[in-house]
Amino acid sequence: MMLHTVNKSGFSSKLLEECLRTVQADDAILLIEDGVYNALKTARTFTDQQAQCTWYVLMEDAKARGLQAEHCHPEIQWVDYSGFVELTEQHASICSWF
Amino acid sequence: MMLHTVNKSGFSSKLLEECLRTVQADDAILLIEDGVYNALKTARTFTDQQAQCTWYVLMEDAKARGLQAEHCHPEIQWVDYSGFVELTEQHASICSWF
Amino acid sequence: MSDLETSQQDNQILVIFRKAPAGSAWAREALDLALVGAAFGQKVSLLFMGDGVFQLLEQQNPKLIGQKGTQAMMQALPMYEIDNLYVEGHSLVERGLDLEQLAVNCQVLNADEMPKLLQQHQQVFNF
Amino acid sequence: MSDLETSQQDNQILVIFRKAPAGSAWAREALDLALVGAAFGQKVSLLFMGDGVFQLLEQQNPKLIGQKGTQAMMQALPMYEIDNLYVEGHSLVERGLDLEQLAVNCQVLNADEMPKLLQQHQQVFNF
Amino acid sequence: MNYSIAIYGGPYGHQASHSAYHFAQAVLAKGHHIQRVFFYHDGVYNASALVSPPQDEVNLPQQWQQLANTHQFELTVCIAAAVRRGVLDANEARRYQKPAANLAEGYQLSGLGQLIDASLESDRLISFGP
Amino acid sequence: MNYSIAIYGGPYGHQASHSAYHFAQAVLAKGHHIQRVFFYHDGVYNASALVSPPQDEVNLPQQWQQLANTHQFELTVCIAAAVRRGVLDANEARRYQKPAANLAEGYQLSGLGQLIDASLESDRLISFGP
Repeated sequence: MMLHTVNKSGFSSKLLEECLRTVQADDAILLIEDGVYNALKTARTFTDQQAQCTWYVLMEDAKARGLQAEHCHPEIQWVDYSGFVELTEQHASICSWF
Repeated sequence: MMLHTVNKSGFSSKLLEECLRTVQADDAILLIEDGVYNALKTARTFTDQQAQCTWYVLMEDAKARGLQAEHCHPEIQWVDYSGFVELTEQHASICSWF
Repeated sequence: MSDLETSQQDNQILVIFRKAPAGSAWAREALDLALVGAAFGQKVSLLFMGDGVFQLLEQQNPKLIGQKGTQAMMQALPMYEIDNLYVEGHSLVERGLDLEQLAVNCQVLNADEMPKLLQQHQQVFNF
Repeated sequence: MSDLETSQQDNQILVIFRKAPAGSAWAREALDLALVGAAFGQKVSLLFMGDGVFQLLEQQNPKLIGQKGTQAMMQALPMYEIDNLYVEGHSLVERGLDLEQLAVNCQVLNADEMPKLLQQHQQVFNF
Repeated sequence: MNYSIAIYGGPYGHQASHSAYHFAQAVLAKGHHIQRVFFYHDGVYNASALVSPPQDEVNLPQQWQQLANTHQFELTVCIAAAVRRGVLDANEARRYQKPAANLAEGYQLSGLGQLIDASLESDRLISFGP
Repeated sequence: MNYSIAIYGGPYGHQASHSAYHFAQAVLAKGHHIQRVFFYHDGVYNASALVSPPQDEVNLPQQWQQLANTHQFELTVCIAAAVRRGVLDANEARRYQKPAANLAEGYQLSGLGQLIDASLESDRLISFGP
């Protein structure tokens, strides 16, 4: 059980694709910073891999950038920094993708 | 007539794709730094767009990274830093992609 | 595209915004450069493409992450006589963005118009 | 993959190299961390994936651009008892690289083995 | 739980150090302990005493100092990464015969081993990169 | 011809400033003139007098100084980008009440207008980014 944080937009970088090749079913992915753009419905990486693990997006980063929940994949859960800390409590190992 | 320099690998970044959407037929593209990996035959962006303009790769950067001419698209010309300067002499405007 | 065709002599500086707005200082520092260029009496145009189009989104709230954002500077552009704002249509479509979601009025450029825009400026700053 | 199955207890630190070697300081500083980890008595494994696989290419000549490169440090790995070197097969295939073009012996990992490798290390440093 | 945080991005160019700061605040708000914040790669620029943002922007080096002081955790800067990038304490300034030191108060230069140590001694180590 | 060069990447983390230096040497070798090298964004870190690389690595801030001195061109650092990142001359150190200055000899802090000016006055302006 591992928590992966991803901080780059999949529209300009292939970082999330690399991350997904290391993820297993009980892992969690948290989209932070410019990684929150991967939560958009138009970001295809999520759709391709959605069943694989649990996805989260950091609310502060998403709202700072003007992302609206209605434009994002509904399966991705929104968490704030407090929820971010809870995810790190629940996962013993954290892998940061940047 | 514009010279475009590109410094990121197309295997991890979409920078070169963005550059190509702004290029016209009499422009030149020079691959520098990690951009030299785009000269590899396995980098697909070149093949898709090869007729569009003239391509160069910076020799020092390519050799520093162990790239061999035999693994690169033969249509891409190798230039050293002196040739880089000549390209900037020939093109009044330079657009750096990074 | 009559704008693009006729204004060739006047356009001096093009600043391209390609990076997402809040993750780095690029958007702010590119905008600083545009404003200084205008203050120096240059005719400055802005082009948003790639993740730079996200800079145009409305309802951004950068205070949530301790940033000032670029919204105030963007609103000040007309005061600096920076009126030529362009956005690449391809980048909008790829990200599923409509013009109504943008906080700023921009002219949408199609594939043919993109190279023309670059060629007609004497200097391109590409961030 | 018997290595991956049996060594779960011993593997403490995994350092992932994902960035191309010469364009930035990442490769050098990631390698520094791996060596220090080993000097601290930790069992350290290295994984090369993405553009990080270019770090393994033979005939690199970083002096041409005024750099020291990582070749000498890579050769010193056995002295630090860093013997578990892995490379992602997908990244090699995507870049058209054969094992013969690599200067360093690495175990090639397939898609199933990648998540396993990460899970079996207590700490992952991902550069 | 006991957390350590690694920061690899500078104070102004990238969001990394800001995200780390927000995360640290949330960690402390939940009653956890922070053991060490470790600055590596371009993250060492966070430790400069000379960073001078405009008054309406945050001074991140200072905010880290205050948080570390209040909650008694270490701000450790990789010495090798720092001297290469021009972040020096008085000792290193002498060693390299430089006219000044610029390491901010509350930060200490130390070896990369302190990052390894953090990974071993803390319950959680999380990294923020550029 | 008359060249100016803009540098947006730091001296150690990225290749940008190294590439710019090699390019500058090649420009001069061809008999061209360099008017100004302008440091912006994280490029301002190149202007730190405190950068202390190991003896077998290049000291880029120093090499730029020597090249600029020999060939009489300007090393201009964006003042706004620099003070935010902690690169100060004596004046700015006083203004912000900082204990030290760290701008290397041969470099000068100035406004971003100097980059616009370079784009107007030079025959060629080329940028190197991270």
